[in-house]
This record gives sequence, structure tokens and C-alpha cells, in this order.
Amino acid sequence: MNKNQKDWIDITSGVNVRKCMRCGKCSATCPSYDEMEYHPHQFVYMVEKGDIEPLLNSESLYKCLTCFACVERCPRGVEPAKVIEAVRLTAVRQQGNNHLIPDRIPEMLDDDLPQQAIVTAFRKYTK
Amino acid sequence: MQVNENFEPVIVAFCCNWCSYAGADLSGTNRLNYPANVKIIRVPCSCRVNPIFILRAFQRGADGVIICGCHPGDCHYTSGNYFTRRRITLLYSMLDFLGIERNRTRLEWVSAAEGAKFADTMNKFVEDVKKLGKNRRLEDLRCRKQ
Amino acid sequence: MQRIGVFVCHCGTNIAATVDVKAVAEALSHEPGVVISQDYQYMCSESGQDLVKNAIKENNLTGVVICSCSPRMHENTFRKAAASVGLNPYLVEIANIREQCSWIHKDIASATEKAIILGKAAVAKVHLNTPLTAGESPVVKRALVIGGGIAGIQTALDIAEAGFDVDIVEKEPTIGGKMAQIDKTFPTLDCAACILTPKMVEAAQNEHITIHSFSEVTDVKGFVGNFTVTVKKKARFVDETKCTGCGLCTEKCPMKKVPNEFNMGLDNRTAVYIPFAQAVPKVATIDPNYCLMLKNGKCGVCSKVCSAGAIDYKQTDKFIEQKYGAIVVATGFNPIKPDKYDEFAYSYCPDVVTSLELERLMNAAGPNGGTLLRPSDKTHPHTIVFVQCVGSRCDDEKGKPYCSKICCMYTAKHAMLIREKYPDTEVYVFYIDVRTPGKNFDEFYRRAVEQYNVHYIKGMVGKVSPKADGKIDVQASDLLSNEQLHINADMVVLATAIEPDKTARPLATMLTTQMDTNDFFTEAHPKLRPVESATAGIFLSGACQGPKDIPETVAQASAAAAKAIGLLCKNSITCNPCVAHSDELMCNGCSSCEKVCPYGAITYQDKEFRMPDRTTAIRRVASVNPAVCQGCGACTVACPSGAMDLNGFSNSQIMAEVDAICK
Amino acid sequence: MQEAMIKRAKELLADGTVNRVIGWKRGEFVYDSTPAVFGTADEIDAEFVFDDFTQANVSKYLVKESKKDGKILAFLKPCDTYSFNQLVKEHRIIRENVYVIGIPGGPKLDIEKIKAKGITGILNVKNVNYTLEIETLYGTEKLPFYEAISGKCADCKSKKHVVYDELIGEDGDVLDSNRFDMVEKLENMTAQERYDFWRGELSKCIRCNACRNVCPACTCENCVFDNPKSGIENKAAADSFEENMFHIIRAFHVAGRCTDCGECSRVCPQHIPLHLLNRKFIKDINSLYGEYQAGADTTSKSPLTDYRADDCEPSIVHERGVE
Repeated sequence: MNKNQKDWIDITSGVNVRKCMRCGKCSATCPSYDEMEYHPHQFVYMVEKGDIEPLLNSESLYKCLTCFACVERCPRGVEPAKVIEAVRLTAVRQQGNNHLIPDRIPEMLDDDLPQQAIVTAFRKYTK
Repeated sequence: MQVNENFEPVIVAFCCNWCSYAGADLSGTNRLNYPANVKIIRVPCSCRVNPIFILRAFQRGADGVIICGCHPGDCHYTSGNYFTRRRITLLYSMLDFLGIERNRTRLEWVSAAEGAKFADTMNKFVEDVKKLGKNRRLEDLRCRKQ
Repeated sequence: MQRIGVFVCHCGTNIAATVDVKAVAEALSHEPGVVISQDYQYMCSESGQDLVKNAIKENNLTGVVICSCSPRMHENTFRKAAASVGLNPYLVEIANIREQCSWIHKDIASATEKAIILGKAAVAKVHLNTPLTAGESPVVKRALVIGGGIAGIQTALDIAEAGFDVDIVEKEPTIGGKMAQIDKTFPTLDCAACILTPKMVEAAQNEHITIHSFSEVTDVKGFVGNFTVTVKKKARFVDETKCTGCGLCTEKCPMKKVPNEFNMGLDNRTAVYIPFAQAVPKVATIDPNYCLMLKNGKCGVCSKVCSAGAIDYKQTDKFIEQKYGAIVVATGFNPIKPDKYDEFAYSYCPDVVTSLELERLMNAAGPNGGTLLRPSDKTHPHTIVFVQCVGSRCDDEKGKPYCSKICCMYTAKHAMLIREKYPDTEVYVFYIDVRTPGKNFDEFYRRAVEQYNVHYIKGMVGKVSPKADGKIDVQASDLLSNEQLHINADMVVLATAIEPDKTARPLATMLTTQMDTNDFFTEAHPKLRPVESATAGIFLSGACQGPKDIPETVAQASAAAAKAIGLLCKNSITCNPCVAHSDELMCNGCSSCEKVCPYGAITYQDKEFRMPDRTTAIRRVASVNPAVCQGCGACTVACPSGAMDLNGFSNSQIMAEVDAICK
Repeated sequence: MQEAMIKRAKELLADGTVNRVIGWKRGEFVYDSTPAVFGTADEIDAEFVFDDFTQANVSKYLVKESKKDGKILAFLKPCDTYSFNQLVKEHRIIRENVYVIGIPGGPKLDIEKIKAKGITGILNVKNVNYTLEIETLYGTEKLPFYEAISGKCADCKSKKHVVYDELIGEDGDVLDSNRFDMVEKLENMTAQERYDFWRGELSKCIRCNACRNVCPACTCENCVFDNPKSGIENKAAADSFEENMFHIIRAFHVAGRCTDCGECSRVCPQHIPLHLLNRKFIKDINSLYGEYQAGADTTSKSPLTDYRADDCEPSIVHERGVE
């Protein structure tokens, strides 16, 4: 377990994951549930355990729509989306870890996607 | 106004036994924080608080005096706090008339169930008195702490 | 010369964790008059009290200061201890260094400093304490029970059993409360009405019990043993003494579109109504919001059909005043309305119901005569989803932070009853935890799973979406199989949190009792005095004190009754010796004190006084009746000459405290 | 007027209605007349005086006098009748033992105002058509009457006698006075200005206790400031706090009882406007709890021993005026 990484996520998310009472309402409410390898409640639980590596390497990070349904409906005010965002930022900020490879861009393109988004994403996810 | 960060005011709180003292206890039971500057004196009813006590507190070095009683209509003794309200209103008005800072004195109604209100009230009052700084207008020089 | 003992309590770590108790004892040992200053783990324990007693004897103490918890907690304990070794109990002062110091502050240095100052103030005060002797005040041998649910009924029956008169004040037209609305009870599945209604009848017939239905407490004055309570008997526009409960008026009333609150608004009643067949008192009530006669002055059908002549459109609210020795609060609970939770679609989908609504839907006296039908289209539901913890254990302002305690069990009951009666129905229960501590409770829940094949799924429902075909899509997570489910349901039942009745808070204010932030009444001690409030003579019965199921409620109701009986059995209670007294030499006889005395305790008499030069003068002076005086001290401030003072809280004592605090 | 009063006093003494008379007697100078009790017609003839300087309120003396044997005749000006009534209400004066003759009030003269004009060596003062002809050691000076009237008369609240057994002269009415103007002016200052004003005034106090001793509301058997047990016993103010303390507590103790007779300021040798403290309370009481005039009757409840459930909260002090 990487304690520094856990602390960092606690700080950047501003979330107290220990408030979670494991009801699973976040995952029950998640529109991207089926796309995700790890579901919102798992993010919260795994961050609490300090089991963060698998999350950092999972595509699930980029499947979260940040729709905040989980934040809205969590009865304990845990805000899972903020946890996911914090893990995502941790991943993004890791040096030399390119999350967007130029070769893969053509297959992702579609007509509705604004060019600006690709440029921004490229800047953001390439280190 | 210049605020002295290190200034720790002496606050005397007169609390009626039935409501506000119980409210203060409740804020303790609920572990609600308020500054240690506040020292509570238990009185049976807010109407027991003689203006002399308030002046005495200022004389002896208090920087703020707050009286807490049951909400009007809920006095354990039926009418005590109604008398308090008139007396203390007039007294505070007189102190104001003499140019004593208004925020050094307060009267609040805190019920036995309002632990949170008690803590909030005290936090607010201490903050207000801190802004005013040391009591100088109604102090007794002989009691001034060196 | 005063010989004062100071005793500083650790209260385990309650005080000692934030206050350096040794330093407090040390600092106070240097105060004038202090001859012994000690600290101890638990001062209120037997050995702690012995420590105090021995110190009093060995050191011949003239005053005692205990630095401990609030005087509201243990002042009496230490006063009794002092009295047992011959020290006047009123020579004991408490410095509150727990509730008002160690529990409030986190910084040890400042908390210790404050504790020392509070201790010094108490020492300064005890220097001026005088021995006092308590008088006695009589106990009115009558109890008031506020709330006529099962808790109130049980308390009233038990008090009446002991031979005391007891009045029940119930705000609804009938007693019975929530239990009357329930169909079956867990874990025995016996019919609620079958066990409740005989008790209601028993209460009505008991010669010691008076039921004030459709009434509210509007004012409470007085103190333990001697409360004066004003009860408003709301106008029901029917003469209770004449109405026979025949129900003819309710049959003939043309205004039939009034939502029936007894059936949770699932069907309608008439403007003149009897809430349910077994209502006690079985008397009709006219709802002035709907009655055509009361609204427009046109109708009068009920009056015409009533052969008893009981209808009285001119009836007004009546106020009755009565004295009581004890008051028992049994105001009960209500389920919250889950309409703030948009995801559960309660406010716009009729087939999403609360558990109490389901009780009515399944009840033989309910809107469907006991057949479970969907409210929307009156068809049999084949898939029912139960959602637990709706609004309970919530950290936000929509719900309640506590566990409502009863939902796990009644949900298991509902699931089981449905599976029993309609085996073709699939029942899903979404739970976070299943909490079944109680006799035969877990066995009951396991029966629902094992015998009745109810699908218990660990997880929460995230979204309830009514669909065009009348079905309801329930999106939920199954945490154990780690998948998101979609259940095509016909009905959704929400196990909503319960909250104290809305009348509780204003009542607490009238009674000067404590409440917690959730509006549950606070007991005098959470472990040792669970059915008493901190205010003497006020007792707590049932769910007004916290979520409870029926057996617990009844147990607490009887316990509260026992406490009330214990009080009513006494002919008198020791009264407070901290009363006002007037110094005749100072008194001007100006009557200011008399005018502010709420008890009429002050009278005047002409007394002869010796004056200088061997003359005498007759002066009018005040005297206080110590049996009547309650010790508020209003007179002491009204008195311009300072003649009036208060025992136990004298001018000099309070000023000594002020000085000690400000020093 | 003086003649009519003397005549009536002697009649009442003669027919036994009263056995004493309280009025004023001439002092060493024409302007320092003082209250006095007369037992015989001869004493009255010799010393009784009633003129533009006899403004002392004799009500307070009746606390003691009314407890003596026999009935006493008291001459009360309108303002004095309020004090009298208030003391009757407080059971301090035994009404049956006093025969009250209402006499016209002022305006009375304030000798200090005359002296302030630089007029010294005063031998006699005559009012000739509202011009004062002042006979001095150095000749005669003239001064318009209204330039020398006493402060308490300038703010006169009432010419009406609220109690009397008989009247000499006409009864008047309650007046519209501007007596709260100065209080209002102070209220509109900043707290610092008010503080400076009162510090300037109260620091002059020498604790001669004249205000207390003359005050018809301060009739305690034993004043808290003289009582070692009260905790605030104080013979002379040691510092600014005690100067404030005495006057705040004194004003508070007479609040709701003070009839605004103005004697405190009149007798103050340091010319501290003490009546402003009392008027502040009266003004507050009137505006917050309804118009109330202490001494106007003997039955109404004093505002400080009364309440209403919907009284204003003390925060009203914070909300109004200037900080």
C-alpha cells in the first residue's frame, strides 16, 4: 500500500472515504457502471484500503462521466466522483506516462468531437 | 479596527440553571467547541442577574458579559426572563448611552435543547469581544492586570 | 476559619484527557481556606465518595468543592455524601469541569487553566455558603400522559393500576397512535389491532383514566409534584357526551372527498368522520376545513340525521386547567416523507409507497379491504422491491443521521406476508445491513430468506424510474456479485426513516426539558435513568426518546409509569432551600419585590424597630414564605436597597465567583 | 402667594387639622431657602418663605414626617406631587398623615445662572414684570427673568397637580416639553463622543451624595453604597469605574420610579447633568414599553416590575442609533 499516494488522494479529493457505509448507492446510480472495471463504490473502498495501483492502471478512470449522480445521492456525503477525479489526477500527473498516444487518435475521432477537445486532451494526457 | 491576535478576552457568562446552563452542558455532551475564555456562572434564573454583577465583572477585568436565559415564555419560573429582558435592555441601553461598546454585553435565549446554539453564541460573542479588544472604558485601574 | 476540601475527579479520561487534574488539585490547594486538595479516578463512585466523606471527617471540613461533571449530574450525590458524615449538604459546591470544560476544549493548557479558574470560583463561593435546611412541598396525586399511542396508553394503564388518577391528552380524535395503523406485528405476526384495541378500551373504561382526545397541551407551569397544565380541547363540533358513535352522520355526509389520514391518504373519508371502527372515544369529529356547514353555512345533514342531537356547529375550543404531580411524555414518531429523494420517484409515482402506506394497503380495514393492489391501477403486483434505509443513516439534510431501528424487521415482515399470501410475487429487499438484534428477530429474518425465498440483495437502489407501460425500472447495485441490476418491478416500497412528532419540540420548550439535535427527548442519563428527563417530574415513554419497536416501547412505557408512580406515592417532596429572604433592617417595604414574584410568596407586615436614641419606629417590611418561594431571584434585583437576597445564590456568592473568574 | 399660604397654614394649625407644616425657610441669603418644618404660627411668621428661589422638593421629607404623630401640612408644587404620589405608591409616605396643598410651580430661578453673568454680592432679587432687578453690594443689576430660570423648570413636564387636598391658585396641565432633546442629541453622537462626554461630566463627581440625598426616589433605609454587605459599598470614588458605577446603579435603582423632578442636577455642586441619565431611562421606557410617568397615579405597575410577552429584545440597543 502506498501511504503517500493515499494521503495525496485524500487531500486532493477533499473526501473522507471513511464516512462510507458501503451501501453501494453510488454504483447503483452510476450510468457508466457497465463500462467500468472498478465501480464507484470500489474506488471509495480501494482508496480507503490504500489499494490504489489497480485503480491507476484501470481504464475505469476515464469512463467516469463526472455526472455527479453518485455525489448527489450518496447518503453519507462521501462524494465518490471526487475520489475518482483525484485518482485520475494522480494518474495524469505521473511523469512519462502517456495516456493518449497519437496513433490512437484517428480511431477515436468522430464528427461531433470538437478539435479543441482533442488538442486539450492530448496536452493533458501526454507527459 | 486593529485586532490583536493574541488578545484573550475574559468572558463571564451568566446562565440560568434550567435552560441555558443545561444547554451549555449539552454542548459539552455533544463535544461542540467554544473558546475557553468563556466561564459560566450558574444562576437559578436570568432574572437573578443584578446589574451590579455585570458592572462588577467589568470592574474586575471582564471584557465581555453575556447573560443566557430560557426563551421568553419558557421560563422555569414563568416570568423571570421577561423581567430580565426589560431590565437588561434598559441597562445595556444605559451602558450604550455612556459610550460603552455595545458588543461587550449580550443577552441570549438558549434552551436546554440548544447545545449547538450555545456553542455558536459563545463563539460569536468571543469573536465580537476580541474585535473590541481589552475593556478600557469600564475598567477599574486598580484591577488592571499587568 | 474555613476548612475547605477540594476534590478533583478524573472521570476516567473524560476530564483527565484534556484537563491536567493533578495540576488543578495542586493549584487549588493554595487557595485561601483550602486544607486538602485531592484528585481521584471516579469521584462519584463508592470509593470516591468515601474519599470525600473521610476527608470531611478527618479534616473537619467546613466546605467542599468537587471539580467534576455538571452539578445537574452529581450535585445531589455529593450533597448526600456530605450529609451522611454530618456536613450540611449545602456546603458542597461543584465546579463543572467536564461538560463546560474538558468536553468543550481540546487544548490541555487552556482547559487546565480554565478548570483551575472554575475551581477557584467554586472555592470563593463555598467560603460564603451557609448551611441550609430543605423544606417540603406536597405532591399532587395525578399524572398527565401526553400522547395516546401504545406508549401513552400503557403508561396510563400502569399508573391507573397503582390507583392514581391519570389524564391522557391525545391530539388526534382517537387514541391508538401509529400502532392502530399497523396490520401485523413482528416477529410473531399477530394482528396489531387485536392486541391494541383491547388496551384502548381498557383505558377508556378505567375509572382512573380520563382521555382528552383531539386535545393539546398549551401551557405548563410549576414544578415537580405541582405542575399546572392547560389543555386545549379542540372543537370537534360534536358533543362527546351525547355522540353514540353510531356513524350515521358519516354515512350521510355529502362531503366525501376528504383524504383519509388514517389510511395515509390512500382513500377518502367524509367531512364528519370517525377515524376507524375501533376508535376510542368512538365519537364523530367534524373537519372544519371540509364541512360544508362550517365553511359555507349550507348543509346541516349530519345534524338532521343525528338522533342523539350531538352535532354542535357552534362548539369552540375549550381550555381546561389541571394540576398534576408528574408528566409523562409519549409523543411518539412519524415516518418522514421521502419526497426529497427524487431518485425514488415517490412524489410522482403512485406505485412507490412507504412502508406505513403498505401496512394500510394490506390491512383488512384498509382501502382495498386487505387485498394488495397497486394504487395506480388496482392490479396485483407481481414484482415488489423493498428499499431499506430511506432517509436513515443519512449525513445530509434530506434524511436523519440515525438508524431508525424498526425498518429491517418490518420490511422482513412485509416481505414474508406478501410471499405468504401471494406466492406468485417476487420480492426483492435491498439492504445495507440487516439489523436484527432482539428476541427471535434474526430467526424471523432468516425465515423470510430461507422459508419464504425473499431475495435479499446487499446494495442500494440508485434510481427508480416509472415506465410508460406502468412498470417501474429499479436500478440498483448488487455489491456481492458486483453488478448493477435493473429490476422490472410493479411496486416499490420505501422503508422510510422515522422522526419525532413535530409537536415534540414546542412541548419540550414548555416543559423545559432537553432535546437532542434530532428532536428526540434527552433522558436524564443514557444508561441509568433512561425514562426520566433531566427536568424533575417529567418522564419519557416510547419513541419520543428514540426509535423503538412495540415491545421496547411498552417496556419503556411501563418503566416511565413506575417512575411516575414512585413520585406520586410520596406525600411530599423535599423542596429547595435556596429561597429568597429579606433583611428587615434594610427593607423599605416598597413592594417592588412583591410585584415581580410569580408565586405570591412575599407578604408585608408592620414591624417595630429600634432606632437610635432609644426610640422605636414601625416600618413595613417584606417577608418571604419559604414553602411557596421557588428561588428564581427576580425579587433580589427588583429590590433597590439590596434587602432581598437568595440562599445559595447570594449577592456576595455570585460576586465572589465573578471576582474569581475575572482575576 | 406667600401670604395666602401662611394664612392657610395658620388656619389649619389652629383648627387642629395638622400639627406641623412643611415648607421653606429663608437661609443666610435670599436665594438659599431650604425646606423646613414649622410647628407653630410664630415660627411660620418668622421664617416661612415662598418665592422664586423656593424650588426644593419637600416630598422626600414626608417619608419620615408622615410616620410621626399627627398630621402634617405639605405645600407641593406640581412636580413635587408626582414624587409624593410615587412615594405613597411605594408605601413610603402614609397618605393619611399628610394634608397636601397644591401650590403653583415655577419657573424658579437658579442663582448660579445669575452669578454666571458676573453678578456677585447679591443682596436681593426682585421679579418686576419678568425682569429681575438684582440688588447687590455694588448696585442694582437687571436681567431678563428667563435667562436665569432653573434647568429643571426650563424642561417642565407638567403644571398639573396629580394629588392634593386643596389648591391655592390654579391647577395647570401636563405640558409638551422638549425634555428629551439633550438625551436624543447624545444618542446621535458616536459611542466615543458619548464616552468622552460622560467621562468629562462624571469625572467631576466628588461623591458628595447630594444627588442621592435629595432624590425622592432614593429613600432606602440603607443605601447599597453605604452597606458593606452589598459588595459595592463605596464612600468616595477611587477611579473612573467607581464614578460610573455609582451613577449607573443609582439611575438603575430609580428607573421606572424617577418622576424626573430634576432635583439631582439642581443640587449637584459640580453641575453634572445627572438628570440626563434618568431621562435616558424614561425615554427608553416610553419608547419601548409605552408612555409611563412615575407618580402620575398610585396604582399602575412600574415598567420594571411589569412585562409583556412581546417586549422587544435587548438587541434593539444594538440596532438603533450610532455605535
